[in-house]
Amino acid sequence: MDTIIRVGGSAGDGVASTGQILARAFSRLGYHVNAYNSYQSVIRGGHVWYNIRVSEEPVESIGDRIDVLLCIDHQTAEVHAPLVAEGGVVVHEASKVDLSDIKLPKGAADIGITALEAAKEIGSPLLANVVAVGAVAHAVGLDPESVRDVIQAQFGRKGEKMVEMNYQALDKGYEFASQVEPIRKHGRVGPQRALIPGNEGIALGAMAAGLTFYAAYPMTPASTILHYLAQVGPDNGVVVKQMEDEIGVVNATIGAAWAGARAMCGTSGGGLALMTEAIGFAGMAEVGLVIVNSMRGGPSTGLPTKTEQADLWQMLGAGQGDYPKALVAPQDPHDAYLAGIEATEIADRYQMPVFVASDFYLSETSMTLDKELPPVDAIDRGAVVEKKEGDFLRYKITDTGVSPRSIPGTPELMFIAASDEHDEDATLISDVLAGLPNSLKVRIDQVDKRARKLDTLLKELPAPEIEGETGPILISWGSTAPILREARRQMAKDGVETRQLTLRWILPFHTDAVREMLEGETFYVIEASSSGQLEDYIRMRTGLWATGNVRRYDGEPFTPGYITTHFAPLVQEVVA
Amino acid sequence: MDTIIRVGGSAGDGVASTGQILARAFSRLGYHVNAYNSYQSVIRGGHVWYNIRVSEEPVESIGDRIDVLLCIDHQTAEVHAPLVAEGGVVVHEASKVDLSDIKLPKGAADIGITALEAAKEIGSPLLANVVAVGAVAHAVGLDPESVRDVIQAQFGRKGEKMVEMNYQALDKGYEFASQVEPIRKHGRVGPQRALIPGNEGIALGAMAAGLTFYAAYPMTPASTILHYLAQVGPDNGVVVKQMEDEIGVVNATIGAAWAGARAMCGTSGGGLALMTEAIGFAGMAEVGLVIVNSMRGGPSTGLPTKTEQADLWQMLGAGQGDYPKALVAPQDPHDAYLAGIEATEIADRYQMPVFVASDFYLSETSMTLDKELPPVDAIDRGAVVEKKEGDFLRYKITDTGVSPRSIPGTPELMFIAASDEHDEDATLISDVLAGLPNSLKVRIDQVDKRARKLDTLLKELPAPEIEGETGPILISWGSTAPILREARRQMAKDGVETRQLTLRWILPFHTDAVREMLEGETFYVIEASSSGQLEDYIRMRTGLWATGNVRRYDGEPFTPGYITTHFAPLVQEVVA
Amino acid sequence: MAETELTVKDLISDTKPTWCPGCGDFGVVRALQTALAELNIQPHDTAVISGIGCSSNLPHFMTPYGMHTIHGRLLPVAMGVKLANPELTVIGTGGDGDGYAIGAGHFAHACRRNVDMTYIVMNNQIYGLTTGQTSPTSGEGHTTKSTPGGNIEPPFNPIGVALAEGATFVARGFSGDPKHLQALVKRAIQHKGFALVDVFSPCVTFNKLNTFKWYKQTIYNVNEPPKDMDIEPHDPSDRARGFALSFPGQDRIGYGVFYEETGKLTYGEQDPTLHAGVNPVHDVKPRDVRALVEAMK
Amino acid sequence: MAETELTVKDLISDTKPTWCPGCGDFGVVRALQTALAELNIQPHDTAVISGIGCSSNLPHFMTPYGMHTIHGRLLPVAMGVKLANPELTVIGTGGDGDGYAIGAGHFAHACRRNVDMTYIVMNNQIYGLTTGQTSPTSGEGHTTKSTPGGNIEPPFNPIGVALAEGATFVARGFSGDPKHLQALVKRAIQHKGFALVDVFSPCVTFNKLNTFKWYKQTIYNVNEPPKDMDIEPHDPSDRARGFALSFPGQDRIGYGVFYEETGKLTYGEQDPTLHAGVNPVHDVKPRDVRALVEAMK
Ligand SMILES: Cc1ncc(C[n+]2csc(CCOP(=O)(O)OP(=O)(O)O)c2C)c(N)n1
Ligand SMILES: Cc1ncc(C[n+]2csc(CCOP(=O)(O)OP(=O)(O)O)c2C)c(N)n1
Ligand code: SF4
Ligand code: SF4
Ligand SMILES: [Mg+2]
Ligand SMILES: [Mg+2]
Repeated sequence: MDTIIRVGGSAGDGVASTGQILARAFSRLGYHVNAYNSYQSVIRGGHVWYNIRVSEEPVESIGDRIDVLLCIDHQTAEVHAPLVAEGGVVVHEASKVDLSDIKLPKGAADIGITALEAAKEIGSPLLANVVAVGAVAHAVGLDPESVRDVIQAQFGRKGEKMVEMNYQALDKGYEFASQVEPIRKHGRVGPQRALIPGNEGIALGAMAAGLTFYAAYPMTPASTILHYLAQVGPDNGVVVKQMEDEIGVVNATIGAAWAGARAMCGTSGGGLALMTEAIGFAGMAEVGLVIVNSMRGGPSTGLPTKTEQADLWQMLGAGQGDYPKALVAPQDPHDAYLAGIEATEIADRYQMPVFVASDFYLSETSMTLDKELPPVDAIDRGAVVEKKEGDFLRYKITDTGVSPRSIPGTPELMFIAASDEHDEDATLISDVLAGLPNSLKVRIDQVDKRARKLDTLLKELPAPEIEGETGPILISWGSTAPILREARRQMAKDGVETRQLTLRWILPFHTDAVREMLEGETFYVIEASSSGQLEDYIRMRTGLWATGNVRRYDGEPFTPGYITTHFAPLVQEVVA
Repeated sequence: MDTIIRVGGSAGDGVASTGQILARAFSRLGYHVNAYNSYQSVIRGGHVWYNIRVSEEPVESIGDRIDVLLCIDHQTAEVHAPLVAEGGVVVHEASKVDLSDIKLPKGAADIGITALEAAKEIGSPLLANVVAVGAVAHAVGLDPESVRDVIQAQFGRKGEKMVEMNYQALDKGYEFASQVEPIRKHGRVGPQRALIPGNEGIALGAMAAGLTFYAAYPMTPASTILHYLAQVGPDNGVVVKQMEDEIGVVNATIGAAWAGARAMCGTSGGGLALMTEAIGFAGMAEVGLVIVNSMRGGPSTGLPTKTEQADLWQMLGAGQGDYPKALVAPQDPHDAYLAGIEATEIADRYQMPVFVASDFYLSETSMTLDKELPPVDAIDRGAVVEKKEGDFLRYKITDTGVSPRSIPGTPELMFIAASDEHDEDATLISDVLAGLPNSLKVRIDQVDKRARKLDTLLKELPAPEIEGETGPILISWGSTAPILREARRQMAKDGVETRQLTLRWILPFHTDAVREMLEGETFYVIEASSSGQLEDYIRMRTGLWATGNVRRYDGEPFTPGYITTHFAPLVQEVVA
Repeated sequence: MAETELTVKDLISDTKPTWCPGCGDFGVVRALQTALAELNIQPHDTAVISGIGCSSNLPHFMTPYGMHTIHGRLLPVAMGVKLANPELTVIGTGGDGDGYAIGAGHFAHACRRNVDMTYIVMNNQIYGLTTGQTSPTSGEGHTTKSTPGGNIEPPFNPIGVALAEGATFVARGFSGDPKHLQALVKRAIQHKGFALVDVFSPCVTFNKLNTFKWYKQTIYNVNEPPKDMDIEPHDPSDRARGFALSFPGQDRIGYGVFYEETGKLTYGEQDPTLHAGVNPVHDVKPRDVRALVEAMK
Repeated sequence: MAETELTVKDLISDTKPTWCPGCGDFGVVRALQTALAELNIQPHDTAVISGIGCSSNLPHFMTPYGMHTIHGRLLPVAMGVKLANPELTVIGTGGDGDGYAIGAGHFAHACRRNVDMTYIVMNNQIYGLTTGQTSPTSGEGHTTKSTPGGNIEPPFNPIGVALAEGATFVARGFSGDPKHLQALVKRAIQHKGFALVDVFSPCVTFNKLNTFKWYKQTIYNVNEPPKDMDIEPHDPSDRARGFALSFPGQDRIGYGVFYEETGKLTYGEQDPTLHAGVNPVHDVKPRDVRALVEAMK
């Protein structure tokens, strides 16, 4: 049984902090939580809402209804009331919200509170949110103790007086709501759970795998990696640097990686565009670095605080020419942690750029972890040579595609890493050798060698597997996968059986395995791109045409309801 | 009957200027000429060669043999002598070249000249090249008068004395070679022909179509557009600006286009990478500009003076998100002129970025025109509104995808062109509207509207046609097409009939037509990319798998011989 | 341009500014509107070009033609606009991150190029729109989301760079001194050539250090220095002193006109095509290229 | 580093320089080799990072570790190297186009950041490798492939920008004055903090204007001005005068040390992670993140 709370107001109303207290109260009671923060590209005045879905089972999406709605302003009531479930509760700040012409669903209770006034009485208008939290907490059946626990954790450092005032505010909220019946009871269901957004997951994974350098330029929805690492980096051995732009970012990261650090950088589409030239340079010079690209609504500045999955081709087409790069797309914060580890290790061992693709929804939505985060036991730095023995050929032609490398500072193993084409010994062939008969072969051998990295890596990576027993195959990538899973479960209840395929590693790609899986099957692609970038990619890899698709590109995350509603007519078509 | 001359030496030896005199002598006699300049990324000392192929028929490639080889240095003899045809002639500078251990083909004549010494005697060591020209001209059966004609045209401005000394040098060269028989006679075969590299073709086309703004940052092999337009722009109404970098270039071009100029910029892969963010901005703000991307050996700095066709995915994936852009790839300088016109017009009329894809080989190889360049009679600026009548909605939803636009300076039609998503009236929806129910629809409508431009444009564009009657279909794009044509002709002589498909418009793409053409057919993709970017693209569009391919990525241009040699085993496979 | 006399109202668009109440940028848009009105430059003859940031939302709140471009690129876009149509009055408006971080390269080159335009930077010493990271002009020690332990880089000096690169009008205003700012913006627009107006424009939400109050206490008018500082009023023709004043002195930061040079030819006046009288917007027409082809024979 | 005494030969690689005979860059590589040898800095402890251009081929002609990066990006790459391994001596080497055109933004920021490294710009006032277009330092009127009618932009002033941005060592050399140059490069490497050495390094192939001879006639040592100029020797602690001297005066251009400031903390010394003693290269190891996860409960 899940419960969904939504808090809405205008930017500057403290919507997110209000929501976070509630979300944390649940996660600390052992609930699974999905806490999505919806905002606009403006600092004050825009419409903001925070959606908290909790359950004893893992939560896979933000859901499609609201059980308890908190309206800090009138617009919230207008926009969100239609989603309130039968028997739900609407809490509203009476000084700003007029529910008289808002249609509430059958049996919905309505609690007017004067949180602002109450807060001022207690001593500070800033406490209004806590008053509201109290009212919502009552409505949703949370024990005051569990909310106090969060307040203590959050404000404890600010002194007893502060905590005490917050408690008062909270009690006031409970009091406001006391006349309605809680929709259900929420007590402890297990040990506290960590509540982690996807970005923090990636950062934690990278740190577990020995990250020592992170550079970035602020850009939503990647900025929180910078904020988080700037905070924890100094105590965890990570140098963190905000550069003058994304070109500086990626090049500093390449410098650090070449010097021998484990290095990562993060950005969103516009910044990635600026990085593409240097990513190709890393491909050529064989420098391993991780690039996190958190996608948002495009093109261009687009919808900077909304979600989309339409940078696939940008990542695949990054930089001129042909060179190997890897691309992994995690689906939730736990998976983001794993991808952070894998990307960091693979970049270093394969000496090539590795993308971690996230999106606004995954990057900024806090979710509880349903499994422990596995630790990293040892670091394998790959083909690092520490002492000169015989000839050292930095770009030696090998079967794996990976050449031995030395870490600057090591005696006798000096070499020049160049963006021009070069021979095994790192000597340029672009200047006085290009086009000469020998150099033609050198060139081809180096191109082929670099390309072999992806073949070698592919063998390490598990092929994707189909979930489910029967029915058409629904394909997605990244953060859409869990939502799709929930949608499939709903459809199954309605008698529509489906299967699911999640493409986690986009590069290298298990072409043969996927082609075999899809050959002769009915399959659909569910993605947040108007042109169907993933669908195009699947066709490119397999030659197979999808039967249909569900695409979303209005900036909102998929919900199970969105998928089932849009998928239903497609299945009917096929059946008909 | 074709004749092939090759001049080789080291950078700084004046190889190109030597070759150019010879090439021009032929084109002024009415021959068809292909003059390819092969050099390295170094200013002095590298190995350089210049290949001139002439014929009374159109010349489609650099060919696969040499009839007359001029060796200015010893390395030239070592590298190129193996290509000299039976009965060919090798002219060599005796002071630098020792032919004793170079194997010449049967019946090849060998002319030693001491051009340097002779030049000094005449008055300047700089005349050595002209001495050599004389010797080659004799060997190839050119009348001295036809070479004098070029010298007069080239040096006339520098005064009679200069011309006279050149004539003397020329005569000296003829004298050196007098003991050998010319391989054949080359006299006038028609009126003078213009000898135009692909880059100049694009520039001329753009100018014909009313170009008024060009910006660039130097980058081989696009730089010659800048050099050419800097020269002729002021007299032809084109503002030409070298900016501080490619980001400045593309943004200045966007500014000029938005203001109402017809605007173009040019670069190669690395510069294009830097431009991608702004190209997406142009897509979003609906500003029409032309971007010439002349591809060279990648990845990264790669082989800066060598050819390749491996920026396809970079162009397709330019910038984050989904937005419409067009991409045309001309195959020779005449076609480059046409593409220059089309791109300039389409960018303006469709208010979107248009790529013209060239490559080192096409951009810098001078070729004669076999047809007149058609003039542009009138300019259609598309949906420009000149006077306010009713509501002006800059981003009006239309069936064609093209919205009315105003030119800044026009009263009452002001609007803000934004990189954020916006409504019909150019008001942002990213800040205080994003995510609200109405705005979801606004967003979807704008995305769909922009995407419709490509559907509309596709209807204007002729579908590609298959050349040839029977046999497997060989597919190529850009500068590879004419070479492939010659290769097919050769194969036909050997009894292997093939057909040919040239993909000129990559975006928008005649998916249905091409799929129909290829469905059930045996087809091969011939391209200068190691990963097979075009082959992947075709599969993405059509779902069809190529039977095989011929790829070249050592930096040298395709030749008919390269294609036939590599294609032969493929056909055998199929037959077997 | 002898159209009806403009009032500030004619410059105000229907779009209500989305800035936080109290944001310094309100003063900047008002100064710009006032200056344009006073100069009677018609909105349709004006192009206001911005980058990305809170400050870069400015064009939407005005009636002229405008472009709201991408982060850091307003200067090359504005230059393209001006060279394409020299008849337009071109104003660039952006933030300190936009102009001095990601846009720093274009900035230096725009200063030396002397394109006839005005560039107004709303310098709040912070990244506003991305919710409060260090900007290139943030002070040392400033704790922000990206420098929780305090910023360790000395601030970018836009006045100094502009002077080094030969910009012909270099000034700084303060949105808390509206009269001075309006006069400054007006003078900048009237200036023939590239005019930089760096404006201290406090971010009331994310910069709790460099507040209106802080600026009032910290800044002084270099052209009319307060008596207690005991320094000579700055003469804007003295570039070397302007440079010296671009660094803080006696713990105070200068504003006003640091440098003004008149009579220097603008880029547009020297461009050979424009010089020949071409207007790249109005003169788009089919061109006969036969003579050019002939020259290639 | 107490390894065997180095000689210049130990710094010369097997790759023969590909520069045109007579190119000014020969003098620069020699000065750098000499300085490193004299300072006895081992090649394996040194990283020479370049961009793209003729000048940027330099690392190939030396024995240290090196990166030949992409056009305009050597500064951020070098910064990444230095922050990752503060034990390395980091030298950036590039051209005027590389550093002051496409790299101008990084340049301004590197100057204020004070990373402990040396940046040597081979300033030939032209684009060499791309065969002779205008560079940001080309003089007004210079006719090049991209400005056949003459360059109309005043030259970029790297010395002035570096001074404005607070660089702690700002100097200019001339490859036609090898002794001075060697001493300068040595001093720059020894300097703790960011050191700029702009070197006039003539392009004998594409710049027929700014030749060795022209430089010899035009430049003067600001620290030891010729008598006929009748000016005071420049004291490198005087930044304001350094700025004034960064512009040509009496038709002559200064070289020498414009500014030197000692004692300022470097970026690396202030970075909280490095300050805690971390070496990001040697300290790559698995990290236990359980406490961090715990904090998110
Ligand atoms: C290429 C790119 N990188 C990053 C961003 C994210 N971004 C938007 S505004 C901004 C900085 C805002 O600071 P500033 O320019 O000072 O403007 P302010 O909001 O303070 O007025 C950044 C980094 C972006 N839009 N594009
Ligand atoms: C992004 C990008 N743009 C353009 C180029 C082409 N390019 C190579 S070197 C160079 C300029 C060379 O000038 P400079 O930096 O002064 O070095 P020099 O050759 O004069 O030593 C240019 C524009 C490139 N390699 N990459
Ligand atoms: S965040 Fe700061 S800069 Fe942005 S609108 Fe608010 S006060 Fe102004
Ligand atoms: S072209 Fe100029 S800069 Fe390049 S190597 Fe030759 S002389 Fe030196
Ligand atoms: Mg700011
Ligand atoms: Mg140079």
